[in-house]
Amino acid sequence: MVELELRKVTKKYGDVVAVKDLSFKTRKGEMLVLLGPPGAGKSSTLKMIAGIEEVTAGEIVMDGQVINHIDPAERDVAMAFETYALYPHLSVFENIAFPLRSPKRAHVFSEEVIKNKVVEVAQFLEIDMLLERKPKELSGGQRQRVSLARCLVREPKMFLLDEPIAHLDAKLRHRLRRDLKRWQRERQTTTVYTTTDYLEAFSVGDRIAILNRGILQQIGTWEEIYNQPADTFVGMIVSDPPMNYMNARIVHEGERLFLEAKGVLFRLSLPVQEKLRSMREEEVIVGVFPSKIALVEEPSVVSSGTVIDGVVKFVELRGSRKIAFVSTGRDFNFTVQLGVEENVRPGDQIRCLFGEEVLQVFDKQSRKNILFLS
Amino acid sequence: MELRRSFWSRNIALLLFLPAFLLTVGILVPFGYSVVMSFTNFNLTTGTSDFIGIGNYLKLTRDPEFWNSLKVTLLFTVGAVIFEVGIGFIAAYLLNLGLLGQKIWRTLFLLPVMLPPTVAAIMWKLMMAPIQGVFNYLLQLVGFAGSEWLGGSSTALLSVILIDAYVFVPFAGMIFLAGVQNLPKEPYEAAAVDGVSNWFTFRKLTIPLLKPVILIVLLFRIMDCLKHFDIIYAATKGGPASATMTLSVQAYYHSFRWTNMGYAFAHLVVLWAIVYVLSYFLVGQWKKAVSEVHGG
Amino acid sequence: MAEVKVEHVWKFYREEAGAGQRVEAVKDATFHCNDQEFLCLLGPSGCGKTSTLRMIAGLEHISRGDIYINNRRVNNLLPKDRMLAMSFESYALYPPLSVYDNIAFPLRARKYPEQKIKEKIALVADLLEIGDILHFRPAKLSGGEQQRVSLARALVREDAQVTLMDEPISHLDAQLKAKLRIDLKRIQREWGLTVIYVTHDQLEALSMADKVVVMNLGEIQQVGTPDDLYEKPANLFVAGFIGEPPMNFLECVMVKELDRVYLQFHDFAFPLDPQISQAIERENQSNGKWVIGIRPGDIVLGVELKGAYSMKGTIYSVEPLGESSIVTVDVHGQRVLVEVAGTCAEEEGRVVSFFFRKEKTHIFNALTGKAIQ
Amino acid sequence: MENNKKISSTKLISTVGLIILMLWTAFPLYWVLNMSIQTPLDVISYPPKFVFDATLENYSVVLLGRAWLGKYETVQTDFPRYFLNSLIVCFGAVGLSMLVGVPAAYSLARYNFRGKENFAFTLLSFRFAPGLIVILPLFVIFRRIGIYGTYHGMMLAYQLITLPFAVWLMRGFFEDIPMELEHAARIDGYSWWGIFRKVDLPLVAPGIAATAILSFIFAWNEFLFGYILSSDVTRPVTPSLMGFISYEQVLWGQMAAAAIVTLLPSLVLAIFIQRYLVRGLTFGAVKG
Amino acid sequence: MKKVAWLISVVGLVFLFAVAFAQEDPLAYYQQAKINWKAFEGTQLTIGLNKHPFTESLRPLLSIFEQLTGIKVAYVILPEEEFFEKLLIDLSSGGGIFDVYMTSPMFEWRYQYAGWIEDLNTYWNNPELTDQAWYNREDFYEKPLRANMWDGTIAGGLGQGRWNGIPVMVEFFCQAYRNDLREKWGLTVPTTYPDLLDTLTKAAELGKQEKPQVYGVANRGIKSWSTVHSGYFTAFSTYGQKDLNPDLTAAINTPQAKEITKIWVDILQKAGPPGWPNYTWYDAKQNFAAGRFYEITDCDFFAATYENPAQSVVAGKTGYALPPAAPDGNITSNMWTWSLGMSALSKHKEAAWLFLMWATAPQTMLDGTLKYDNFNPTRKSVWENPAVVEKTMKWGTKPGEYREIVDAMYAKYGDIRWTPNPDVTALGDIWAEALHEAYEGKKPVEQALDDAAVKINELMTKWKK
Repeated sequence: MVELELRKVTKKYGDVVAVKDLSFKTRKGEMLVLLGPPGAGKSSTLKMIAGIEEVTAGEIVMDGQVINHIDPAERDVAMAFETYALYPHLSVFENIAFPLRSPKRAHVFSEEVIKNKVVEVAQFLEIDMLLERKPKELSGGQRQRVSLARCLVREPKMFLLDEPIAHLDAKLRHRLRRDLKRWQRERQTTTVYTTTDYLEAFSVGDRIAILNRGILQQIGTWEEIYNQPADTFVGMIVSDPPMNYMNARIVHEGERLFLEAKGVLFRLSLPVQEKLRSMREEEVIVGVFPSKIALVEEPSVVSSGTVIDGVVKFVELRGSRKIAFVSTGRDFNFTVQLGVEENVRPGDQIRCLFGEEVLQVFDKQSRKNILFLS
Repeated sequence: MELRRSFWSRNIALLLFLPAFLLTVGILVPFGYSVVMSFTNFNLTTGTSDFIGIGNYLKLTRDPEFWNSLKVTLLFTVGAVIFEVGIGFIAAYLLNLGLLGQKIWRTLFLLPVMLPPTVAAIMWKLMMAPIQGVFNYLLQLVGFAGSEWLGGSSTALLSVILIDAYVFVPFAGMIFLAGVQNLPKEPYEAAAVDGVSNWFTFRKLTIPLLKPVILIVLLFRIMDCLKHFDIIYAATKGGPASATMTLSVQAYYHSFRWTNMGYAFAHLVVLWAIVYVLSYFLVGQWKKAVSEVHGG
Repeated sequence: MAEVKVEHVWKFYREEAGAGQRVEAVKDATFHCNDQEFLCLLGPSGCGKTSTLRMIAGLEHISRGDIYINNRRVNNLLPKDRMLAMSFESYALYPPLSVYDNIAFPLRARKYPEQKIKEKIALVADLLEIGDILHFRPAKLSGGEQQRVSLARALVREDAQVTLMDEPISHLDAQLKAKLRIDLKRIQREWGLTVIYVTHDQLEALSMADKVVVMNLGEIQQVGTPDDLYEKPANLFVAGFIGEPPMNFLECVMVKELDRVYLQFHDFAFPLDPQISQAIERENQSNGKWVIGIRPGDIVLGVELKGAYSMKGTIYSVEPLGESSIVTVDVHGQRVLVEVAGTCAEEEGRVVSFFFRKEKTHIFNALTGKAIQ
Repeated sequence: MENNKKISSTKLISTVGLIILMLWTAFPLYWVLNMSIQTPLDVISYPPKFVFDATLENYSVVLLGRAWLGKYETVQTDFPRYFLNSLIVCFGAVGLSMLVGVPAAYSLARYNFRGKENFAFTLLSFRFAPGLIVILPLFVIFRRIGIYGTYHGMMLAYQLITLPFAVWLMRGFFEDIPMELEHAARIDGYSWWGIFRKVDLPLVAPGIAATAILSFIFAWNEFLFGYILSSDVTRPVTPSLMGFISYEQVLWGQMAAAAIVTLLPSLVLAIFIQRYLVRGLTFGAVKG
Repeated sequence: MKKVAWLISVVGLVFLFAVAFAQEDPLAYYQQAKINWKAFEGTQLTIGLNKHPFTESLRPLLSIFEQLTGIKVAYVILPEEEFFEKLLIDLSSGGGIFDVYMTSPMFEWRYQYAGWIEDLNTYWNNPELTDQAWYNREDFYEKPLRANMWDGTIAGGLGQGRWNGIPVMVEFFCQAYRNDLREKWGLTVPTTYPDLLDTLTKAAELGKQEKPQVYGVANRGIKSWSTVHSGYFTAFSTYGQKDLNPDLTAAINTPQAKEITKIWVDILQKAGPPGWPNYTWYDAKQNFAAGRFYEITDCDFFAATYENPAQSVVAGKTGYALPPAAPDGNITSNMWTWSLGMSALSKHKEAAWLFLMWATAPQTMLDGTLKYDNFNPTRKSVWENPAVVEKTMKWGTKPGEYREIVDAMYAKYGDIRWTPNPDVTALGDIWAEALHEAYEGKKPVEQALDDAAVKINELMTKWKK
């Protein structure tokens, strides 16, 4: 159980900045997920922690000790590569056993122990029947699991997992994002894990750090992130379909504040009104997760929140839910997530409720969430 | 970028490199020597080696033999390269059709490229011998007049090109074959579905895609032909008259027959300069073509 | 525009070293794609969907059976004579040409005036957000960009009767994928395209297709609308393949008690409606094994309901996923997934009850995999 | 197929083309083989003989280095010794090249340092330089330091042929190994040397073998260096083929036998590493 | 004890007698000389040799020298062109692996000038090393011996000054023809060059009927001084021409020179071997011996091959004749002599001298000629040796035909006719190229010779005083 800290870490490749001033601190035994689109700097961060990429600026600290200049072999971390990095000349068994046979551990493990460990992790990852094969005889998903196995077979200070289950089929991915988390928790090994999939991040992460273009956008538990997205980017990346955004203006009607967007007045809760009152800028962005918009039958029963009528342009079936694309006719479109049982067809008129508590308000320039700015 | 720590790991790149570097510098020394000596009247018979500035080079410009050998060198190069690229292309096409026994044909096809050029020259000289050679025998058998082959000034250059082609057509063919085999299949399928004619596809797609490979063949063959020595030396020694007298052979005459070392070096330095500039250019073109096709 | 008929089509490959052993990539495929229809070929990798598409395109020889485009048998037509447009999973871009020239390639071969080419390219480039990369070469582009160029090249062909798409958006990132799913569908509608679309992603098929052909191991499993597939999967494969998280399957044994037929899963017995039990008995299966399938979203946690199928189990894990959570319940070693809207307060290790409705239950023959309707 | 006829006619033309191509390739080899098993009188007979009583006399003379007995004792070429010389020189040259070239190639493939590409191009340009321009200076220098005509002197000179080749080709092989493999091994606790031994070496082993064999073939086929820089004791086999010209007659039969024996190692080795040939012949510029 | 000693001495004696009577001791002859043959025992000599009958006659005898002196002899044998190139490379490098090498006056002029060849007079006059009486230098024919001496004067001084090499064989250039075909075709032996042209043209025509075809005249043609040197230079000097004027300007383009050159080129074009410019003397000799030519105008000593039935189908069918005459009746032949010279760079000069003494001693030369066909010998005693006479008398259409020609050559017609200067072989190369150009029809003969003259003039500038 170690504690990892990054202090203002920057990574440049030539003129390209991959990671900029990244600072965060893991807790002991925690699973921290780096979430972001491709090119966000996740892999670079992992590689710097592992020691195979040089840190351009800043410090990487493990248990209080700066490890910038410590050889990767000395850091005692295990890493699963996104590109698998399997040794083509070794069998699956030897690939997994490779770290156990390193000079550092050569005398620690007997052949039998190695065998037991390899078989255990192989069974966990459902590759125990492939141990005799060479990497080139495996499918992409199988290779990824071998790579993961090679990482998990060790008992290092830290696991670094770079999109470890991205290329597995749906069933296995579902199982592994559940069981990987258990594996890690049982061993209490501090882990940094990267993914582009917010569901995966939410599922496995004790906390999630969201990266965009090398910059940390937000770090927190999934609830913090989901309920208080720090900026429009976070709102976009932790929801599918992405958060609905619209430009809005702050409107004062006596003491009460409203947000006006495309001719619609949005009612606001009192705390939100208080927050906005101090705002100098009038122009803001309103954001609502599609899953937080509700359908209502009767307009009169609604006491709080805003009701908007629209026409369904298009319905996307997603198995257990449906996504409706709604147009209000005033150049104002949004998406709503519905249950599969809602019988909505293109052309239907529907009535949507934007509750006061589901509205997020972002600054127009900085795109930061005004409501949770500290 | 790698992490660098101890002296060993910091300088490992250079340390690993050092022996090769020293050897290379060692190889450069004779090059330098040659260049320096090309500015002298170094002559083995008279024993002189006085600095005469660009005297040798001035003499070259006035020397019809030099111009002739430059011409022969270029003719040989152009002829051999056209021949080898042309036949090589056809060979690659034929060997890629998947005709019966393709593997055997491919193996057989590449055998000549492993021949020591001198052995090839001797083999062909034997077969081309005008009086007792098998070529003239076969030609006469089917009613053609025999040729003087290497012994005729109009046929000698062609004959030497033929020998060179024998050895190096497989080289061109193999590389083209590799190029053709590495052509991505999908763009052709896309073109087929899009209803694009074969000729349009060949012109706009195949040729540009094969450009790096074509350039590599050109690079290696042009450079080899320009400096060519082995085959011509073994087959004709530059004759008849000066019909096959390339720059290398001319330089050989000047040095190891007539002892005019300084003058011979001037020939070689000019040849080297041509080769160096051309190879620099072609390598650049090749890198460009590669990046156009494969990115980077 | 046109309709496409695929009639009893087979595809064999000869295995290279094998002694005449043939690999059957497509087995007796039959389906129709109507004019202006969006048809999806859906299945896992290696299921034969791409082979089918390539036979329609004319890139693969048809081993047996017939394909008709506009009622004309095209088996012996060269690809170029079938008047198709196609985008390739591997992009199939022309490496030496710029993006612009790539898209213009089929048009130039047809000697379109440059001005017209320019206009058409501007249109698709705008749609696919590739306007700013038109002068790059393919090698410089990311996978997603290349995929969009490939798509653009197919869409620019206005003379095509049928547009074929092989995994056209599989390599895009989630946000762009979501956007293009909608845009592609919109274009197809607006332009009235007949589209045959190959994908392995059930979400794409469900969200875009008018008709889905589900394939596995070379065989068509089911042809139907997205709703059909979700609500009435024809067999275990379709049921498991469509829907995320995947459907739970419980292996049961048929038990007859008095006149009632039950499906027994450990100590839980699920009574069957008469018509279903009749159907089951008709199939008359020797070992009496059946599979009950229930989607995670159709299970309600925490309560027992009379008249529904109720069970008990230990909570194995809780996965928060934002707007919903997935709870895994361990029932006698079988992991049952339950999708719960919003946050779930349950804790691991607790014993919970849950139930699901009879009408949401799918019953399959464990041997043949066929669903009982 | 609708255009069956067209297809079969192109197939016919292609087949004829292939046959011509194969005749062009095989006939000279066949003819030399033919000559090598003819008696001296058959060899020079005219019209040339396609059918004759084969003899292995030429081979036994060549391989055993026996004097050829005409009427009186005459040409003796010491072919076995030249063969041995070639083996010694080529093995030595290749060994040295690999010893020096493999680390350099690794360094070029894995590290960035100033002047790296310049150096690499300079090395490549040796391949294109006219051989004569180095041979005479080398000759003079070798004489001066007393290694003219010695095996190790020739091995050094042959570096001009084998070293650029080894470095360029091996660089490509090292670059084919993804950097990530080394990264993975480093994280797994291996030292630089351990990684080189356990990861890089097994992966480039076929590459090393191919490079060694190919540079061996290049060295073996070389003429000018061997011709000028060797003494009679160390003369390699290619220039020694000239030795079959005797005053009595050119010993075509033995020359042919010697030529066959000379090209045999190259051919056998080349077939052995066929799949690396393209790569090798182009200095790795085309990944065959 | 006594018995044993007696026994031993008897056995020893018997053994000695057995050895003595079993075969004549080959060393005995050499041991008569007042030379300490064993003085350099253990030394190793390296000898550079051309592929040549002389070489093949020397090699089997070398073991005698090794026994006699205890000196090891290593040798390098190369074909002619390669031999001279390799020798040049070796000598010019300044160390020289050769102690002794085969050479010839035309090359000695360069080697002497460059300081690569030793003056043999030093050793000849050293009584410690030489037994002049035993060696009998006067036995050598004057012409070849003197050809190897030069005082270093450009365009003069031949036969005086330094002694560069000891001639080991000599050759002149004569006609050899197929007498059987001559009779069959009704041809005569030509006596003038126009006559030669006429005869060979006819022969070439008639030869087309033969199966396999018989060509007119075999003649070497490679682009080298040696092409000029043989038949062509013989004709050229017959017409009274020189290579150089006394002022070192080229003389190869005088009207008479052009006239004879035209005839010569005509012969080659009409009756010469196809592909003449690539034709070596090895080829010429071999093809004539194989019966593919009517005539050859090259070295006389090739007769040794033609008359050897093991290598030739024309043995006994060949006639020999003097070269044709000029219009004024003049006949000449060029002369070539292979010699053994000592490298100035040798580190074992005294041992090398012993080798030279041995290799050119009367007995060695006789053995070489008699047992191993080294023709034509340079020692009178060898040429006149009864066994040699008996063997060579048979050569030709009538007894003594061949011997008569050689005798006449020595007496009258043959001599070295090049103008001494170090660049004579380069001059010859230029000239040969002119012949090629004329033969190929790229230039008229006049033009080709004029152009070559310009080049020769430039070549010779550095030797003008």
